[in-house]
Amino acid sequence: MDVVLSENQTLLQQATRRFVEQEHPVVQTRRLADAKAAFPAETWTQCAAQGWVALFVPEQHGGMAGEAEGAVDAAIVAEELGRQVFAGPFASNAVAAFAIANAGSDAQRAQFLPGLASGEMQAAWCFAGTGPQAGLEPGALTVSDNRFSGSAGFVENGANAGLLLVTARDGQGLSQFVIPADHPGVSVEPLRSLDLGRGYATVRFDGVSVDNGALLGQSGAPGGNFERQLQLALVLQCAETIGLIDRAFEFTLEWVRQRHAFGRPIGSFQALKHRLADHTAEFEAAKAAVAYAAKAVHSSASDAAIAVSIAKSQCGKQGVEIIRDCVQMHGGIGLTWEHDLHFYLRRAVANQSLLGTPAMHHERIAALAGL
Amino acid sequence: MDVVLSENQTLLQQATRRFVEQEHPVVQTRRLADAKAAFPAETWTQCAAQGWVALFVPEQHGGMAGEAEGAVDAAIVAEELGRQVFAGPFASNAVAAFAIANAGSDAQRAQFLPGLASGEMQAAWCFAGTGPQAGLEPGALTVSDNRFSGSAGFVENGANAGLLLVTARDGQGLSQFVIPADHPGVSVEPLRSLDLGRGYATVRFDGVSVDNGALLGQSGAPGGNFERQLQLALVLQCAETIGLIDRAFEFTLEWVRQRHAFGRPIGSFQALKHRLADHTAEFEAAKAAVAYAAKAVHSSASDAAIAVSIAKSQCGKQGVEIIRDCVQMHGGIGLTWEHDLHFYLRRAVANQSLLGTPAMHHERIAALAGL
Amino acid sequence: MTLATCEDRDTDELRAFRLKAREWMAGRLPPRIPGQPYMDWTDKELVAADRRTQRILWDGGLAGITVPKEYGGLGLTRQHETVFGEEAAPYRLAWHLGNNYNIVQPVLLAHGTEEQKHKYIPRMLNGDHIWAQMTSEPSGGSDLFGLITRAEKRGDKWYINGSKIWTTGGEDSDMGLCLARTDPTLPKHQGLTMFMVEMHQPGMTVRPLTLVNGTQDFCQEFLDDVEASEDNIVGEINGGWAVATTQLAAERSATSRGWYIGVGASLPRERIEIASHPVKLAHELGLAETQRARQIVGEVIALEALRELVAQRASKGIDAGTLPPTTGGVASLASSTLNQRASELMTELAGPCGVTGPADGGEPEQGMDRVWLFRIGGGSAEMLRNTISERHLGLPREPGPGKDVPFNQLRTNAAS
Amino acid sequence: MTLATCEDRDTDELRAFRLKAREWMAGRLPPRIPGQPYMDWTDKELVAADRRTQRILWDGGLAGITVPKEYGGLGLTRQHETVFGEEAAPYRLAWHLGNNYNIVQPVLLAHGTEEQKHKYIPRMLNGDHIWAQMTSEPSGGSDLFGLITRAEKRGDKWYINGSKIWTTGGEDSDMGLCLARTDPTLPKHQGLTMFMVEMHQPGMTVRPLTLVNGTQDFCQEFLDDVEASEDNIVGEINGGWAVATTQLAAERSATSRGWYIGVGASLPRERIEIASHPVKLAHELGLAETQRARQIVGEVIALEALRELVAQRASKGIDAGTLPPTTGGVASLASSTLNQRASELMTELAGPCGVTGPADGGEPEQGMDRVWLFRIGGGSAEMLRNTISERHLGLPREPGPGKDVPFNQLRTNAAS
Repeated sequence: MDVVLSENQTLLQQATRRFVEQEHPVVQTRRLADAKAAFPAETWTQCAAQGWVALFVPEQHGGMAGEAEGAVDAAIVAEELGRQVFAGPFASNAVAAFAIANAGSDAQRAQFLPGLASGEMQAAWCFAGTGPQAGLEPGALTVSDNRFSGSAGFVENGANAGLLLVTARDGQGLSQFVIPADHPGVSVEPLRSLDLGRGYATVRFDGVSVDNGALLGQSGAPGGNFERQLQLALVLQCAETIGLIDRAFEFTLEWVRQRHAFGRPIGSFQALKHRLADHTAEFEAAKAAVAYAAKAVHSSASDAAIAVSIAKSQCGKQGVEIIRDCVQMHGGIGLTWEHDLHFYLRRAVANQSLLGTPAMHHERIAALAGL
Repeated sequence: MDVVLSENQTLLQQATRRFVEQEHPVVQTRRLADAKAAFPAETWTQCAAQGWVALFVPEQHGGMAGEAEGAVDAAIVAEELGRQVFAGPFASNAVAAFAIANAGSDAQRAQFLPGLASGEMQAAWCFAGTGPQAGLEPGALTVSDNRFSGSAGFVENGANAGLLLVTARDGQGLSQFVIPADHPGVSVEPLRSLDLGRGYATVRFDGVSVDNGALLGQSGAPGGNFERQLQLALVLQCAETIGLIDRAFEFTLEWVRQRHAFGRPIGSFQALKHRLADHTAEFEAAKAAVAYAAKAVHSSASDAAIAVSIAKSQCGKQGVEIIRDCVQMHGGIGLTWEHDLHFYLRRAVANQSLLGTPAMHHERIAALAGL
Repeated sequence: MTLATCEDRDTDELRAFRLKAREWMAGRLPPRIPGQPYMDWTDKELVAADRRTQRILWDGGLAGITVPKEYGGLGLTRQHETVFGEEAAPYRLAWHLGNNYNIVQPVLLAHGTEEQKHKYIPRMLNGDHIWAQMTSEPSGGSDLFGLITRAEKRGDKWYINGSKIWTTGGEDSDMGLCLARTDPTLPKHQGLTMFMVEMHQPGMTVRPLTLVNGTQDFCQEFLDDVEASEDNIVGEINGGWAVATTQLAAERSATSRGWYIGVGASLPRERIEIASHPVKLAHELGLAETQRARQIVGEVIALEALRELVAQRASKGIDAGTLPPTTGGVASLASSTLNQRASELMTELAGPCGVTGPADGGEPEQGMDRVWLFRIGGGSAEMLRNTISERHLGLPREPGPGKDVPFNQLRTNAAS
Repeated sequence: MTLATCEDRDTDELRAFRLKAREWMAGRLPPRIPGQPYMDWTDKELVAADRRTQRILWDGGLAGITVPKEYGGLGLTRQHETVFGEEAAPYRLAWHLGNNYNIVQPVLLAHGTEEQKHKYIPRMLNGDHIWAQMTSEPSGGSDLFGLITRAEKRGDKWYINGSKIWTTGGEDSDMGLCLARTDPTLPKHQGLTMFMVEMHQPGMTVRPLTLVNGTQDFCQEFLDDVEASEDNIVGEINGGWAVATTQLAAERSATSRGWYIGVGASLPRERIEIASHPVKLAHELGLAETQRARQIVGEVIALEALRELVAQRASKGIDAGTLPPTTGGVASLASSTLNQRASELMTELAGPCGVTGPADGGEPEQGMDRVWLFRIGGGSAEMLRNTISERHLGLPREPGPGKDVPFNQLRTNAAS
């Protein structure tokens, strides 16, 4: 995260690290993967009790948004979760809470926010299509006369969420709805993912009819709400990747210092040292970009849109590149199922490809730059 | 070149190396660059006397095509020229001779081939447009009723050639013409090039009217002749890049063996050694691709088109990458005007970008693969 | 290259051998199935089938072509072997027994006693024994001769303690070559002895390693007072380094000439093979008309072709003597690098479709390629770069601890 | 950050100094011209103008803000220097004299005799002297302390022989710091002595180096019995290593806090600056609608922004003490790598238009970037990677020749 944190943020960072290391270390993700099991609902409730989703929920609805620095604090949490390849549904619930807190009616806020903050309610964010170029642009779903159809792809937490935050295109623009996942016409098809332990799904909407109470904000809005949600989702994804790199790099440094070959620690071999120096430089750039993006998103700065895409470009590319080389530096042991590294690399590859590949973000940056 | 050469080819290679090192070493290119002068016509005549263009010219027209293995032998020559960043117009004249020998009428062959073979006549190959995506596709010029118009960009030897081999699009397909450069309506605008010492130009055709005698082969042909010329041009460009890398790598190896730092030859530092090993691997792949492509082009093999694009992909990318790192390994001295390395790098960058960038060739490969 | 032209070159003797081989194998040997892996130790039935195949060859007088007759072989020439490979092209041979003919036979022929050769070689040729090479150690990484597995003599037996890892087919092997340290007060490369050990015996625990993609081709062994008699020593006591050098040379040679007998007979290809998987993927994903997708497809095709071209060049040049044998390693490194770039591009092409898939499918392919990628596994890419820079390019070695330092004064992973 | 807010924080004393500086500079100092290089030694008029600027500051009592009064400075605080930088933002300062205030003053203040400080510092402050650092040698490359330029005492004079290279502004400098070997029988880091030498004297030949892009900012010096008196020695005889260490630390510090006084006052930016050059190029080339061109433009914008962001992060973190000072080098390396990638992409974007141009134009820009590229020149990228891995990451040093080996027993480029 940023190089200057407030006292509260430092406390948040330390508390989260301690909690995740003790209660939800990477072995939890390994166990879920081995058992091919979903992240247990009651475990999420324990996590939510740490106040992670509550960062976006106003106090009258059981949250602490008043004291928090929203996206920045959430990014601090996401980074810590990345360090242990945490499998639980943080981003999906955080984005939903953020959306409802910002655009929801009083009734919606009262109905959903307390449950999201406490973790008893879980949400998923449905917006993208199902193809190879999906993940960044909304509008895979269409809506007219409060009835919508289509398939949303790559939905994190899609199979476990009770609540769906759905973005659909109508005649004028984008409309958003909050509907229960067991609504008639909704079907969920779980996906197998490279990112073991974390659940993704395709969610299909077959002429799903909703009443006006489900509408979040205005109908056919110009998409500003969606864009802000996307920015938050990207900040959390990138911060998580920072955590992945941070931890993988940490134990790689430890490994090359302790492991000996030819009578020397392998970390004294110049070829390894130079690669590690290069990774340090790229990683520093990634950290700079994510810290900047988190602040820009929190403050709704005019460059928030471009900032998140810059962060995604660097984290997407370097997350995979650095962790892949960490595996290489571990020698054969890094390729065994027993070693944790592949969980880090799997998550990094997934994060590279989901919510827009780096190349897609480059196109987005060009458009934002007026090309 | 290939790992197995005929006896004649070995002799050709040795003779060319000796001749170029003695008569046309890289310092000649440096002198032309310092003087901002064109490659002297009489110098080219001396070079042609080595039989380089004659490789494509039948014996009755003063050549030795009968004994030669065309594109393969020419690639052997081009590689040797690359080793000294030779500035003279080999490729342009070789392609013209190849074109006229293959598609010319008896009259055209008798009129042009002896002069091309002896070097007293010089040709340039005009086909591509002037934009950033030009260099691979023909048809920047259009022709109707034997009158053609348009601008051909990036024409090697354009400013010095007496003869122009022009490819133009007509209603049905591609037509080719051989016309004198001083034909009314032709104007030549020399270009400044990164590739010092070698001349490029834009050649403009302002409703240039030619008679039927200028037509090479059939009018509106399906482009087979053009494609074969392009293949030869690419083989020569790639072989030249092989020569550039070969020599730059050679004196880099010598440098890192002799140069000491911290009491050791810098070639004993592992970071340098590993980079040199990586370059060796990429270079070997480039050599394999060019050797294969030269044979495929010579024998008009069905995979010649894809073979030259594969060669260009690898030579384009690695020529720049390897020689750039050779500069880096030389330390400050490699950045001085006095050192020869920048002539190698300049040529490598130019070769990467001309006759289709690697990316353009990747698109071509996809099309050839039926996508 | 066709069979007809091969036959044209045969002498009468070779021709007779060719016909004998052709006749015996027809109908007896399993056909070669396109796409079937050459080696897959998780497929126990395939391993068993390979033992049977070897037995069929033995019964037909086709096993151990260049092995001297006194040890059960045929005592014939390399040319006979080539002829056999050509005739065997339609069949699956006993490829799980590769260590037998590629490694252990050359090692025993060079360093074994008469007794050892008579005892072990026939059982390799008739399919009774599958041999393993126990080369790496968990503590050792790339530093093969830094091994710490030790053997001590108590009474007239040797007892081996330690651990070996990355043993291909360890669980299914009957015998293994095992280098152990017999005198730690000698410098690193000295004080080593080569043992032949029975893989199924008390004290030997063999555990398959599961890799990140779920495969189990490699094993780790834990040796707890594993027994070996004096007869099980190959070469001299404390002279194991010389034996291991032969072993490594055999491995390099087999790798560069082709590990799997008969597989190479159809090479080299005469035309560039256009990789179909990127084209197929672009079509499946509906990206055939997208500029960037087309660039990616083209580049992947180029990269795959380059891997083939560089391998062909190296083997042709090494055969012709115009390239040094170290070019084999250069081609391996090139192949690895080109493959890595291709895998990056395929992941980009597939986008999110590369990291997810139907719940009932396997691991998402493109993304998994990025996780799994290790044609040259682990630290060996670094070793390969060292070798290329020092032996192929002739660059100076790094200064290191002197060759004469006693092993027990060096820092190792066990000691630290 | 605006001037108003800066002023709000001023004490009365600082405020008085601010007003004095503002008043004196207005109308007297040349304006800062956007796009004008900070340093360009081929522009002799600019060098002369910088000397005049320094004289104006001296005359106005604004030279040497933190330099003690007894040596001609003002004896004020770092805060005064910051205030001065803020007020100087609209002007071009004496940036060609950067060695004077960034390097030589700190070195002399730490190691010089009273006499040396009184003699040289005022002439640095009034613009009389431009100082050069003669640090590298043709034989030395990255190994600064492996220098072989030697100084011998004959009578009461020292005579220096050898060659120095990569001296910024060598031709236009009046004085230079020159480290020479005075005892080759001592180990490498010992036996060195730091001299102050007059640049215009018999025996000193200064030759500008032309670089591949035609610039001539650097010089090479040939020293043939160049004279120096005992008074010209800074620090102890054979104690030059300590002086050079101060010199290198001053250089690092100046590089990380900003070499050019007043330039940094407008930083940090509050918004991401979108690089306009790729957008402009895509428009000029008619590629605005091409998918790949758009990807390239977007990636170049990202890379340029990342360079700025990583530099800001490093400087903010170092200032706040949450990042170690070595992070400055990490940011430099990042900047170099990101720049290289951007340059590759721009060449791809421009295609053939990047390597040719109108005959009357300069060198084709995009292609030239690929040739010229060296933000961290020559071998220093390798040195930077060593430094980062050892000092920033704490990885072990490579084994090397012992520190105590006499220099004349080490292999150097002169000796081999």
